[in-house]
Parts: sequence; structure tokens; C-alpha cells
Amino acid sequence: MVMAATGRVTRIETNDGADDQVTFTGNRALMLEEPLLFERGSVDRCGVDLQPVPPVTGNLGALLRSDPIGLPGLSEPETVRHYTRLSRQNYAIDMGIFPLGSCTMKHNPRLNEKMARLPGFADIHPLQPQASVQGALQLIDTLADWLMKLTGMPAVAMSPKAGAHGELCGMLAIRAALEARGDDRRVVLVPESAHGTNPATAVFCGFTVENIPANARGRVDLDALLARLGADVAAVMITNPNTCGLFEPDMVTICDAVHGAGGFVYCDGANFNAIVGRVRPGDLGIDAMHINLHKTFSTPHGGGGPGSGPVVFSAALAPFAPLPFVRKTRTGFELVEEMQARESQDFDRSFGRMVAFHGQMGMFVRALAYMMSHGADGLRQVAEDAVLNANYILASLKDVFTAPFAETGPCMHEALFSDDFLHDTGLTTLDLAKAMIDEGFHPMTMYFPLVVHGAMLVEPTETESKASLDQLIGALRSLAGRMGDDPAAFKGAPYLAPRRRLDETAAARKPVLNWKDVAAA
Amino acid sequence: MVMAATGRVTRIETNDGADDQVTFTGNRALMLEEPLLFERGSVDRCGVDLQPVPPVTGNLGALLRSDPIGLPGLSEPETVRHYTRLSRQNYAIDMGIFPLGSCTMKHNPRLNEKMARLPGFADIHPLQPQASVQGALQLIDTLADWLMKLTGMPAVAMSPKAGAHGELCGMLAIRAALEARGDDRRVVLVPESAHGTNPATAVFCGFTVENIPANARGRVDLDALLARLGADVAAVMITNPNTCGLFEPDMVTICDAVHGAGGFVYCDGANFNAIVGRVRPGDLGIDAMHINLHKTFSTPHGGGGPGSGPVVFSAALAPFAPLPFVRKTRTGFELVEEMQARESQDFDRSFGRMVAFHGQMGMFVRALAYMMSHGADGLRQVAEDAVLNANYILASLKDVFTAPFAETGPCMHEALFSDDFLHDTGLTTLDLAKAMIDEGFHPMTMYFPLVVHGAMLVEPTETESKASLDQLIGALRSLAGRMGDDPAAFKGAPYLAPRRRLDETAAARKPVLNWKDVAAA
Amino acid sequence: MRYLPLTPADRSAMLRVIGASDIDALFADVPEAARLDGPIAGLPMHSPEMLVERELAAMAAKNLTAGTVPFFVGCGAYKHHVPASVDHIIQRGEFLTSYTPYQPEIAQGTLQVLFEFQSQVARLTGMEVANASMYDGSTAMTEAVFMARRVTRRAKAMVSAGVHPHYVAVLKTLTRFTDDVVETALPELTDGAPGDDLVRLIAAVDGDTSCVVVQNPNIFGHVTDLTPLADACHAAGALLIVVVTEVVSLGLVRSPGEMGADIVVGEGQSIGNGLNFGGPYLGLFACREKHVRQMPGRLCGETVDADGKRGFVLTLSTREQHIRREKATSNICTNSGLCALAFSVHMTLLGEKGLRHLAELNHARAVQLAERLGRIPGIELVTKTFFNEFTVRLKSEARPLLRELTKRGVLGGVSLGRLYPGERSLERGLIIAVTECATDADFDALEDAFDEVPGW
Amino acid sequence: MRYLPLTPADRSAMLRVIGASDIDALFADVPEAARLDGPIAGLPMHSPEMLVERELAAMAAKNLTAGTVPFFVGCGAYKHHVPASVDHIIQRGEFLTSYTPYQPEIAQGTLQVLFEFQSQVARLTGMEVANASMYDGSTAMTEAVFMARRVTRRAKAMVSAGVHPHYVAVLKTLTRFTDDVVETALPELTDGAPGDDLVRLIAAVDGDTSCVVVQNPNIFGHVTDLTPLADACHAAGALLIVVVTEVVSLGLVRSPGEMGADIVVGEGQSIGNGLNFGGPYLGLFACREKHVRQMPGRLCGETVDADGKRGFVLTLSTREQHIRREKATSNICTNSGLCALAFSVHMTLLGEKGLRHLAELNHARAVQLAERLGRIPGIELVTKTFFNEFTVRLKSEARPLLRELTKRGVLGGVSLGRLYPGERSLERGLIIAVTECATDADFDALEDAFDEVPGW
Ligand SMILES: Cc1ncc(COP(=O)(O)O)c(C=O)c1O
Ligand SMILES: Cc1ncc(COP(=O)(O)O)c(C=O)c1O
Repeated sequence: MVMAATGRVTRIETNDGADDQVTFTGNRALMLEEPLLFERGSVDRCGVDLQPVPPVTGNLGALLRSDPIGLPGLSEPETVRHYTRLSRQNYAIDMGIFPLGSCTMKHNPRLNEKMARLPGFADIHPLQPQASVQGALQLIDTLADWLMKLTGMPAVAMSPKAGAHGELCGMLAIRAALEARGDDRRVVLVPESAHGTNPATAVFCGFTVENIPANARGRVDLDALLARLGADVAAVMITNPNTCGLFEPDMVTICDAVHGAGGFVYCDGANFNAIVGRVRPGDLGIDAMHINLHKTFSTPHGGGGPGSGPVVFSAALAPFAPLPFVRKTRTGFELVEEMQARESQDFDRSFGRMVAFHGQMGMFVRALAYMMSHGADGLRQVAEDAVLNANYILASLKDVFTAPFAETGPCMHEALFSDDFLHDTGLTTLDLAKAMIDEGFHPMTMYFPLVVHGAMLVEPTETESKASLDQLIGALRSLAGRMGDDPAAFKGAPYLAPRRRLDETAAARKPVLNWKDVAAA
Repeated sequence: MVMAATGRVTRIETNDGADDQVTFTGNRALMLEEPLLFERGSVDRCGVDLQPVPPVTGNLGALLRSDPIGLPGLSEPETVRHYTRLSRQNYAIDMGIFPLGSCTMKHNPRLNEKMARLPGFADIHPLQPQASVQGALQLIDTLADWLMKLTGMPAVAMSPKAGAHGELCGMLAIRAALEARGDDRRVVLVPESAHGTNPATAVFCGFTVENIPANARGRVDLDALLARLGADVAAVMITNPNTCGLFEPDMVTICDAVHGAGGFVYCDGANFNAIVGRVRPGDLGIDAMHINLHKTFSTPHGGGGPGSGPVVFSAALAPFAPLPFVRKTRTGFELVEEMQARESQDFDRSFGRMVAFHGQMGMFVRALAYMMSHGADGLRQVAEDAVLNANYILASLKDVFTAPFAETGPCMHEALFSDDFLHDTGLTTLDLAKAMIDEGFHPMTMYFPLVVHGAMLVEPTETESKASLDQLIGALRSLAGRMGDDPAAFKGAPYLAPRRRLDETAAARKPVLNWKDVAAA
Repeated sequence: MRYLPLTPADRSAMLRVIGASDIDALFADVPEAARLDGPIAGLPMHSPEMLVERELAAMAAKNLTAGTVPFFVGCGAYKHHVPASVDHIIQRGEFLTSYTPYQPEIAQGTLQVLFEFQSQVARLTGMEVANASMYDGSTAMTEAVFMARRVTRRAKAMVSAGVHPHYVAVLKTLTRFTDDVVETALPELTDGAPGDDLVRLIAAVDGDTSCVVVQNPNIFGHVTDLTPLADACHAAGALLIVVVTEVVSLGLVRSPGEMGADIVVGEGQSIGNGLNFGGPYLGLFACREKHVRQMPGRLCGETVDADGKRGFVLTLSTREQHIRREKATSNICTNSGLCALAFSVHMTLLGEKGLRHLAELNHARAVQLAERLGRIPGIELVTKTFFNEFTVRLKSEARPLLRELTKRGVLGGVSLGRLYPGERSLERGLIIAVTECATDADFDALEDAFDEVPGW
Repeated sequence: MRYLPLTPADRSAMLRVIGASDIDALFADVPEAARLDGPIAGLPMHSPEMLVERELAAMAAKNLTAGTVPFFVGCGAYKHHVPASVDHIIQRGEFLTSYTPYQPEIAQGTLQVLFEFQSQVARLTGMEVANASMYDGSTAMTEAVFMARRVTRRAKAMVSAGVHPHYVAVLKTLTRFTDDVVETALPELTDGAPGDDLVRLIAAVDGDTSCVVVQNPNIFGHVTDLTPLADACHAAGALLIVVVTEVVSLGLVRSPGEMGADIVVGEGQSIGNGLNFGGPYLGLFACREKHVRQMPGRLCGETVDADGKRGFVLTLSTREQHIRREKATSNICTNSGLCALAFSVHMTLLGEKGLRHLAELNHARAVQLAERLGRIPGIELVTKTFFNEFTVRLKSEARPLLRELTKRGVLGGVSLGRLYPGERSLERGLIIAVTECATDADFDALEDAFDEVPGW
């Protein structure tokens, strides 16, 4: 691949794998090959100019680094080009529908990016004296107020860094509350449809996990749940709307029963976007719920993060919420850190600090800009359009794909399909996904949730137009048709992407995780 | 094409034109088809929210527009996607080398974009009281100072909007100077290698144009020029370095001769990037020269503009320079507009205003940021690296392409080739250009300058790395080789771009310049 | 230096390939006397990004920005809110760092945008074709006059007194050395001004007239029905050129095309583009299809590729300098491409619905302010029929008053004294623009400032 | 609403296809009692972009920004100049608006960036493998302790007194309900502090110890040779975890890997990322290859596609929650991908040459300020061997003094009183950070402010 930079003759991958056409560069017009930074750059190239180092004698002596570090540099033009070329090998929401179920890939307004870059937010230090950051504390307090009102919960912890971190926050609070009453129950019940972070989190703070099956309607099996409740059950972690894209109709019953049995209800709020403005989770009786600002409130996913996972709490858990937090005072806003907490009555039971500073300020600004733009009315419309779009997909595809729970009524924000319709083709959900890539779409979520076979979870979100949905539907119906005719073609897909199907097994068998100069080695 | 939005079945264009693969959408993975705004949008869609209109009665009565305007709108998500998809059908300097001779496609630093967006520059009105824009006037004055020092000329006009507008500025000043001395010479001599704007400009301000041939060395034919000088010759418009990428060695002789004959020398400074910091045009004796800030000083071309074309003047022409201009005063900076000019002795001979306001402020900020970043030392290096890169290209290709003037010595910032090497292939420069597109390059400038047959003018600029040049050289050598073997393949190029070769003749025969709803019509 | 990829090692390797001893050898053609042996004196050396940023930010900080004060300045450049997504899109490297689309197969993005832009401008102005942009409104107007001459083969252009004085100045400069005749007049600071002006023009347009140039809304903000003038022009075989300096007005006011214009030129800055202290701006140019071959500037047209797929190319280039040289319809080359993109994106976000709403909002706010100011003693409303800008006559000279308002942090408008230097009859005139950006608090601040300034 | 593409017409057409009477029908599963019949009370309705922008800008304006004042605040977050091109690149829609690269064929951009990032971090820390990022330095450190437990099957973590107190607090929170044992100590505000601390650790590390956690430079800015500690750890079969909160230091200071670290975690904010009032930040996590299968978080690995072309994929996912659920090495899912991109771009611009230069510049400036402050009566330099941050002992409590400095527009550092609330022995400690952004004028301003504040 080093060669690609200087030009090894490589074949064009035509869509049928034939090699009747050649480019010298390996490029395909605007689809450009880009070597690794380590192949392009060198340790003596540099893309910055810095002030000269003043001539003073340092004090590091023998601690000075002498070994070559091996960090290649590039001039600014080469750097911009390297990353621009790489970026063009990505699919993104800015390019088309990104129907990853459970991930809520919705439009990311550019206003939010602009606001997050205001120096007043982006260029302030977490440890500046509080008098110098009153506007920042006000912003956090304002966002907290929105979150509490939207969820109907009395308290919120802002510091969790993402959804899974929020789960940790919620489960730690439950652990602290149990401890406070000298109760050491350890079992956490998790529906089998739950996201992997739920069981992982429970274990992370010392709980033991037991699965609760789903019923034939794709909801939590109420009887099984009630049967399992008892003195050893600390909490139930339940996702609502659940990961099948369905609302849990027995939520209130479940909460009452769990409380009755002395446990707590943690709600995974990753799907809050389906009900925001239409239902306040607090009205269902839950004790804690994280909110993925990077899903429901549209802060960008950035290819994997960062996110932000504030957690709302019931009155029962509020006293155990983490530090620090923002409090309104007569004179302004106060960031309550350790010391003050110790002094104050109501927060002396906090389970403590779960991150170095105060959370994802950059995401707070974006989320608040999004909320203010939509307003209470717009956010309600968000949920309605998200649900409408998902049901439109479900209704338009359920005759060609298998829709296991379609008979139980409408879905919420995502439509779930299983792979039964593929049985006699010899093809898998994955083959369909790869064929969608050639059609110019990002595939839906595959093989999750685990409750149906070969799951395909489609979440269009409210920011897709009808035309966009119609194109996806048309393409999927066409693919469904063609899968019967020419299965072989699907096994080879994708043909037109920057890369053909990649060998993930080989990658895991002998992991190469760090560039080694093959030439040198 | 409307269909593409909703999904008409279209063939994938494989690189060999075969149709063994189909996508429903017409998309090719990340290369996405995008319908026209008029096909996507509708008059009832909107991507902005505005304050409600206060209930007052207007005063426009019968002047109110009643007809449907026919402007389609899109929501913000659809808008961002429409333009993102379109942008991906472009080639750009951020993606790779853009060796368009004479156009100077160099890296556009992002610092410059950031600076131009500072509200202090971007959000001020040209007619604000001068006391409220002292910083803006200071910036213009600072940039003017840089330009005068870099060119060694005593005056500069900042308002011209682009190079051609600068030519107009310079030629109007010459006209005014002639008029001032009651001299009505009308002939302007223009070398045949000149850019089209030169003759067009001369005629635009009432001159008549005569061509001067180039000599065998690609320079102005000195004898022919001297022979033509006389009482009717108002000026000579000469480009230096010229459009063959060669320095005019007789420049001083020419200037002396023209002055001796009572004429003026206008220098087209579009190629100033080749000599900035190494030669001051003022030292060669010229009277006026425009500087394309969007070439030499890296303000982005933006797909066709905007540019900026300040003009430097000799002492002889300075009094005739246009209004307005910035002047330093004891107390600060003053924008000299009509009235003050009338009052002031030294500027009462200005030929007047050539644009509504004060020129391309946004470009001024970018250009100054670029100059300050490079400094006097860096700008000199710019010229040296630009010339080095061009000569490297020339040396590396002159054996496979025809390099008409290579024997005359090194070139400046661009390497010129002619198409003689193609004679027995039946192919043209254009075919080579289209084949380069498949290789992932933007072609060089074709068929300009007109002094050689099938011209190919390659300007790499100083912001290309050696690796980048080596890849281009390797690809061009490979193509040169293949043109003999398989000419037919070249006639069909490009194969891999968003579109195959486009029919420009058909476009001109029956022009469609405005979308008409075919369905409706 | 951070923008230069070549390392010293690269340079010597390349010199070897070239066969040159050193870099100076490549500059051998430069006459001895003109060679500089080192960096030019009197200029600073290269500087780190951080320091450049600080130095420029310090200059920027000295300016009073429209977004931070009560702001009522207009006259050909307007403060409107531009959505953040517009700036995001024009910063896409594929748009920002591409060139004029001479290789259409890899420039379909820019080309389709231009085709869409031309189509939007044609609809907005009520014309059949529009070009891919000019430098700005003033140069577009001059080009229109030259085009009218080519079409009519007549040399006399009659210019309304209501045309922006800077635009008239540019036309005069560009015709100073040609045999074109430009007849114009000074506006009068009296009510119903455009009426008289139009009467004069209608009476005067004759068989020698190539075109009549009129601005709507005019420099005082007056909006007029141009139909009678159009009829007079056409009766005399002259073209009517309509100038629009505030394009937002076209969301509310009858289009020049509907009123009979033959060529419409305008300043497009209001949509998608910032104030930028005067540039870069966006010249709009539209006309009747029958005159298309006399148009200046670039045109993008539809065609098909070798596989029959729709695509776009630059077309009718035989009008242009790079093909036609001295016979070209204009010398323009680089235009305002990126500003046209910004315009097109913003217009797409607005759509017809949003544009009408924005225009109504501007008009209503202007009416509100005009009413408030009308009640202030010493201020007389001159413009009775306007869009978002109107002129008032003050009891004393406007220019010094504006300076006083500025001292109080209020940018109150444009004085006729600045636009028509030395014209005593106009010096008490003040032009006030009101857009969606002006708040009630801004209105109060303006009124208060008028109060505070003693005895103007 | 501008972000919602569906028109009323679309909605009814779609409801027809679905066969639902109205939108409420789709929410039928929601219990009656929990249904809201209208917008939630107490919250504003939707708002135009311009007004949202103004409201947020007003909040932002209330904060004192690092770039506009003499600024010396550090302790785990540092003010460095980030080149403009970094922000341009992370705003490319293809990076900004993509998801975790689960479909590698159309995510090679993100994947190659991650592979390059991992390779950069491994070199920087002197380790063999690095992951694709964690939330921040503090959570990365906790994950490291848990990883050490999995590797060593031992429960006791010994934490140096020099580790950032917030990091220690996070570790304590996360181990509060597990049977992990965390031994730590308070730092002392005396010279050569880390020495004693290391002696204590070396003496105490034993067969029950899973890991020793040490920060370098430590919270006071002290830089230490960790080799003896590494030897002691390895002799006892424990892992050495080194925490780096200022990664720029690695351009000048010997790498943790070279000193014998088994796991290196760090806060990567300094490179490519702004202060952002504490987040989003970038957790760095690197270790020896032999422990890779116990690592938390995502890993990107090299592979080939069906045509044999090199490509990249997420790999070893069997460690992760979405595959392994309760048996996962961590519960992390969303990480700090975009911050990692910013880090990688900035590091690419710097390269080894630029990083070393930047580090030398930071060190030299810090040395200069330390010398100046050392001469001020009432200020005693505690840290003698440091990178770009040092601690001083004041003649009185530091926290109130800092508030006074702030009133004078100087952000003078971080008081130990804030980091160790209630610890009388530390309350006179002040930690001062100096980066390339601090000018001589800033130094003067700090000195003057010390002068001006009466009798601290
Ligand atoms: C249902 C569900 N729960 C939890 C999470 C974890 O959230 P995060 O990735 O922000 O940690 C996700 C994210 O994909 C999710 O979809
Ligand atoms: C040699 C030369 N002269 C003049 C011009 C015209 O400059 P502009 O396009 O800025 O009007 C150009 C631009 O291409 C040029 O290359």
C-alpha cells in the first residue's frame, strides 16, 4: 500500500470483480485510495509553525526522552488532503438515511455545532473559579430543568459521559440506596431483549444478572418477571420503548410490583426519542433513566462518540445522585463539589464522583440548542414523526420481510424484521445488508435484538422525508425480489464500495492493531 | 430523473459500459445520484423558522406580488443532504493535485477561513461611519502595504473584484493618463499567448487590440514588438511570467522601449506566484499590474469565484487610480471617497469608482492571513518551490510528452506541453485529460495558451509534495504508454466518474438554462 | 513553513533530477539587476498560526459589528440572519476548493448548483434565463447597459434618479472612454419622488435610447409600478433594465419581469451572504431568452453523457473571453461562484413559503419603525410606499447626527450626505433599513439616541 | 419546524398506508393515565434559529474565556493552540455524522483513522497496543485497575499520592460496591514529595497487589523516574499503571513504556481538543500486547477484503458488551471517537518534530515563569522537576487569593484547597500551568495581580 502513494499498478475492482480496466493509481475517479499516515508522512515533516524556544536550561535532566518516538508528520496541505480523502470513504447521515435501529441517527443541526464553538463555552476550564463561569453553570442548570420536565422526574445527574456511563450512574445510585437501608440484595433482572450495556453495567457494579424472557408479543414476559421478584432482587433494568421498537404496556404494573417487592426500576432511555413530549417516564413509576443526548437530542455520533448520558432520578434515588452538580442560589449558580456536599444535609448521601470534571459540556450546548429550537411543541412532533416514519416502513415492508410482531399492532420508533423470509435462499441478513451498501444505503441494525432470528431493526427517525423512505422501501423490495433470482450475486456484495466484503475472522485471528513498517521489519 | 428520488431502476455504469449489474437507486455505493432541487423540493416545504409577522397593515397595495414564484423549499436535513451529495460529485484541491495551468490551485489554509469569519470583519457594513470600522480600514491599509512592498510599486488600488476587473482598472488608468495629456492613442499590443481577458478588457475600455506573435522560444517576439511601437500605441499588455510558464527576459528592454514611444506597460500579474519574493515587478519598469489574490495569495476559488484583483501602479499612473481608497491619517485611517477626493489635490484626477463599495474584504482578510503566515521569507520560498515543482514535472515528462520550449532552459511555475506526441494515435489532448479523470486527477489546463498545438499547461504549485508529483508523473507516463496500445479505451474515458463524457455540443445547440417541469409541460 | 510540503532533502533530490545546480539556476532568465538576494525588507518573517490569529483578531475587535448593536444601515447591503447550515455547506472542501467547472465529469456538484441557482434567480426576477453570477450589483448593471447596446445597437442609456449613486458612478466610469451616452439626474428629497422621475423618463425615452435603467425599490426605498415605463420603453424600441439591490423584496413585491423588464440585475448579498464590509457580494443577471446570446458571464446548461444520463456543462462559451477574446460580450472570468452557492442554499432553506414570510416580516417591521419615527418632531417620513427601507428628512444635516448616534452605539442608517457628497439639497436625508434582525429594544435604542443627541 | 421534513399532506398519506386513523392510534400501547394531550407545560415553544443563537450567546458571554485573559489553569485540562484545520476536518459531515463503524466497507475513513490513532498512541506512550479511546483519563484509569485485576487475579490496587484527586475519587466510587481494595494516601506539600511516595509504594507492593497506579507528571507537576517502581511491581507480580494527564509532556519526557509501565492511561485533551469546561475529553488506553484480550473498549485491526485489498475493521469484539454482555471487559459502548480524530489530526500536523518543539516550548516557558515567581516574597516553589506545570506554597490560603486574581481578570491556577477540600495541610498550595499560549505580557499581568492583592 505504500506503493499506492507513489503509484503501484493496481486493478480497478469492477462491480463484477472482472479486471478489464486498469488504473495506475488504484483510484477510481473520485473514489481515491489513501495510504496510511505512516506511509505518507515522516518524522521530519511538520504542519505547524511555533514560536522559537526561549534559551533557558530545563530541569528534566535524565528524564528527557531520547528514543525516537516514530510519529510521522505532514504539512498542512497534505494533512487536510489525507483526512478529506479518508472521510470520503465513509457513509454518514449527511449523505443519506442511516436506519440503524437503536442508534437514532437523526439530522445533526449545524446551529448546534456553531453554538458549541462559542468561546464562552468551548474555551473555559473546568477548574476556573465559579464566578468566572456563571454562564456555563446556567446552561447546565437550564438543560437539567428541560430534562426533568420532559421526563417528569425530580432530579437529574449531568456528569455521565454516555448511555452506558449513565446506566452505571443509575445502578450505583440503586446500590447506594440499598446500602443506605442495609439491604444487600444483588440480583438484577434484565429482559433478554436488552442492550448489551445493561447486563455489562449491572455486573460492573457488583450485581448478578438474570435474564427475563420476552413474550410472543415482543414485550417483557410479565408473569415470568413477577414470578421472579423477591427479597434478593435489587432492580429490574428495562428498556421502554424496548429494543423491538415496542412500548411496554405493563410498565406501570411492573414498576408497582418491583417497588412492592422492595426493588428499583432502572429504565434504559435510549429510545426516549419515541415518546418525548407524549409520555413522561416519571408518570410510569420508574426510579432512574439515562438519556442519550446523542440519540434523542441529536448531538452528533462522530463515528463512535462522544456522547452524553444524563440520568434522571426519582425522589427515592435523588439523595444518592453523584457529584458534582449545579445548584441555583440567590446570587447565581453554584457547582456543588465534595466539600459543600459534605456540609449539606440533602446531598451527604451522594455515591460520589464518577468522572474527573462535570460532564460533556460540548454536548450540553448542542442538546439545549436542539431543545430550544424544537420547543415543547416541536419535541412532541419529533416523537410523532419518528413513530409515523417507522410504522410507514413496517407497513410497506411487512409483506416482503418477516415482521414478527406486526400483528400485535403499531410499533414505536423502529420496525423489527426477522430473517425467516430468507430461509430458502441460502442467504443471510448480512448478505442483504451488504447489497444495500451497493444501493447507496447504510444497512439497518443487524442481529439485534437477540429475541428474533436474524434480526433487522430499522429506525428511520423523524428527520427522514417521505421521499427518502420511499426510496429505501423501493430498494428493499427490489432486493427482496432479486434475492430469490440470483443469490450468488448477494454473497459477493458489496461490489461498488471503497472495499469489498472484509475478512473479520482473519482480523481477529491474528490481530494487527498497530502499524509496523513491513519494509523495515 | 425525478424518478431517481423515488427510485427508477437504472443501470450501473461499469467501467466498460457493460450492464451486468443493476442498482435500483442508480447509486453506486458512496457515489450517490441526486435529483434537482426542483424535483426534490416543493413550495410548501421550508427549512427555516421565523418570528411571526406583527399584525400591521402594509403600504404596498397593488404592488404586492400575487403570482406563484415557483421556488421549491426543503427542510434543513434535506438541504444539508442535497448539497453534501452534490459536493461529493466534485473534484477539489482538498482531494488531490489540481494542476490547472494559469489557475494556481494551491492549498487554501483553514486559518484564513476562520479569520474571514471573525464578526469584526464579516459582520460590518460598507457604509457604517468610518469611526466604527477603523480595524477594517487598518487591515486594508496593511494589505496594501504588503502588496506595494512585494511588487516594488508606489501605489495600489484595492477595489477590483477579480483579475479581469483589475485589468480594467489598470487600462482605465492608462486611458485617463493619456487623456490627461490630451493624447488619444488607441492601439493596445497583446501577445498572442495572452489570456483571453487581456484583449477583452482592452476593447471593453475603448482600445483596439493588435496581436504580437511569440518567438520560437515561447517569449514575446521582441523585434515584432519594437517594430510596431509608435505614436498610436497606447499600451502593451504583457504577462510575466508568461502563459507558457516562461519569464520574459526582455521585460526591461520592452518597458524602456514602450515608455520611449510614449506608451504604458500593463503587466498581467496572474503568475506573480512564480516570482513573489524573488523579483519585484516594479524593478522591471512596468506601470500597472493586477494581482489575483485568489491565485498567488491562496484565497479559495470556490468553484469559480469570488476572487480579488488589486492593482499596483507606477508613479506615472498613481494619480489616476480609482476611488475609494484608504489613507492613513494622524488619528487613524480614512476611507477616501468622492468628496474628499475632489478637495484633495493629488487625487482629483482619479478615474472614479469601479465598484459599489470597497472591494473584496473577505478576500483581503484571507490574503493577509496567508502573507503574515508565510512572511517575507516564506513567500520567497513559495516562489522557489512552485518553480522547483514545475521544473520537476517538466524534467520528468519531457521524454514522453512534447515539451516545445524545454530546450530554452528551465520554466517558471508551470510546464507547457504540446500534443505532437499524439500525432499517430488519433487521440487528442482531451482524450488524455478524460483518462486522467479515471486515474483520480483533475486534468491540467487544455488548449491554452494558443501558441502551441493542443497545449497542456501543468501548474503543480508549491503546496504539492514530491510524493504527489511522483504519483502524477507515474500515472501520466503510464497513460502515455497505454495511449499507443489501446486508443479506443481513451476515446471512451472517463468510465469511473459520476458522469461519462458529456455532450457539450448538444448543450450549446439547444440551450436548457432554466429548469422546466417536464412532467408539467 | 507549515504550508510547504517539500523538505530540504526533497528539494535537492528534485534539483538533481532537473539537472540544476541550485534553485537560483531556475531563475536564470531574471535580469541580474532585478534579482533579490534575500527576503524583501520592511516586511515581517513567517509567523505561527496562533500569533497571526491574535494580530488579526485585534484588528477585528476595533470594529463595531452589526450583530451587536441596534443596526439600521442598508443602501445596497443588508443585515439578514444566515442559517448556520449555509456556512457549513460552503465550507465543504469540494465546493470551497474547486475551480470553474471546466471538466464537467468531475464537477457535477458545482454545475448542478449553478443550474439550480440560475433557475431560482429566473423565477425570483420573473425572467426566462439568468447567468451564473457577476461580481456584484453595480458591475452587473453596467454589463446590462452594454448588453442593451449590443441588442439595440443604440448608444443612449437613460438612468433613473432613483438608482444607487454608486451604481451610477460605476456606469459613468466604465462609459467614460466609450461613445456610450449616459443621461441621469439627481433625486429630490420630496414626497412621491419616483413619480416625477418616471414621468421624466417616459417622456424622454426615444428612438436613440438603448435602455432605461430604474431601481425598484429605489435608493430612497420607494417601490413603484414600472409597467407604464416598460410600455414606453418597448414603444420606443428600448430595453427596460430593472435594478434590485434588496432581493428579499421580491418575496413581497411584484417581479420586474411581471412589470415588463427586459433585463433584471441585482445585488444578491441579502440571501445567504454576510455584510463583509462590501465584498465579496453577488451580482444577479437575468433577461429574456431571446437575448441570451448577448448575455455576459457564465451559463450552465443541461445535457446528457455518453450513457444518456442527464448532466450539466458550461455552455454558450462562445460569448466569453477565453474563447472569443476581444469579441467577447464581457471580460469577466472569475465571478462570485461561492456566493451564488450560499444564495442558493439559503433560498432552498427558505423556499417560497419562507421567502414570503421573511419578506412580510421585514416589511411589517419597517412599517412599525417608520410609524414610530414619524411621530418624532424633526423627523419627516419621505418614503410612503416601501419594502424594508425608507427615507426621512431631518430638521438638520444627517451625517453629523449619524456620527453622534454611532458614539452612542447605534448605527442609525445612511446619510444622503455620504451618498451624494456636496449636494446641499439632500444633506438632511437619512435612509433607514429594517430587517428581521432588528428587535423592539433596537427600536427603543434608536429613539432614545435621537432624544439624547442635543439639537440636531 | 425546520428540522422536520414531513408535511401535513405527507403525514395523512402515510397514515392511510399504515391504516391508522390518526397519530394517537400509533401510541395506543401507552396507558391512558400516562398520555399527555399537549405540549409539556413550563417549557418554551419552538424558536427561530436567530433567537436561539442570541439566547445561548448571552449565556456564553457571561464566562471568562481562557483565550482572552492571562491563563494558568491546568490540573488535567490544558489550554493549547489547536490549528484551524483540525476543526475543519472534524466538521466534515462524513466524520461528524457517521456512527460506530459496524459496516466496514463504507466506514474505512473512520476505521483507518482509528488504526492510525491507535498507532500514534502506542508510540507516544511507548506501548505495543492502544485502543480506540475511552471517555476520559479518569474513567480510563478505573478501567485499567479493573483490567489489572483480570490479568493478575488480585484485588488490591495501590494508588500513588500524586494521582489527580478526581481520578482517585472516580476509582473509589467505582470500587465502592466491589471487593476491590484501593490503598491511597494524601500528597504532602513538601519538596521532593514524589520521592517519599514512591518509596512507600515500592516498600508496600506485595503478592496481593494487582497494580500500582502512579501519575507522571504528578498532580503537583513533579516528573519522576518510574523505573525502580516498575521493577518492584514486576518483582511482586503486579502491574504498573501510569497515568498521564498532559500528553504533550511525552514529547520531552521519557515514555512510561520505556520506564516499564504495563498499562498507560491518559487524558488526550491537550492535543486537538479544546477545554470545553471539562468535556468531551479523550481517554487514552495503551498496554502490552500480551494483555490485549483483557483490554476494555474498541479496537481497530487490519485485514483484507474479498479482492485482497488492505482494509480495516473493528476486531476482538468478543471482549465487548454487545457480544459478551455480562462477561464483557467493560460496559463502554459510545466512546470519544471524534475527539480521537481531532487528536490524530493535530498529532499528524505536529509530527515528531513539532511535538518535541511544542513540548520544549512549554517546558521553557514554565521554567521562565517559575523563576520569576520564585523571586516573589511569599511564594515558594515546591516542584523542582516539572514539565509545564508546577506547584508553589503561598504564605496564606490559595483559594481566596485566586478569587481575588480572577476579579482582576487573571486566571492564576488551581488551588489545592479546591482539589482537596478541607485539607488544611494543603490549602496554601497553588498549581500553575504554563503553555505556549501564555505571553510575557501574561506573566507580567500575573505578577502585577499578585502585587495588587493586599496581604495574602
Ligand atoms: C438500547 C441502548 N441502551 C444503551 C446504549 C448505550 O449507550 P451509549 O452508547 O451512549 O453508551 C445504547 C447505544 O447504542 C442503546 O441502543
Ligand atoms: C493569465 C491570466 N490573466 C487573467 C486572468 C483573469 O483573472 P480572473 O479570473 O481573476 O478575472 C486569469 C485567470 O484565470 C489568468 O490566468
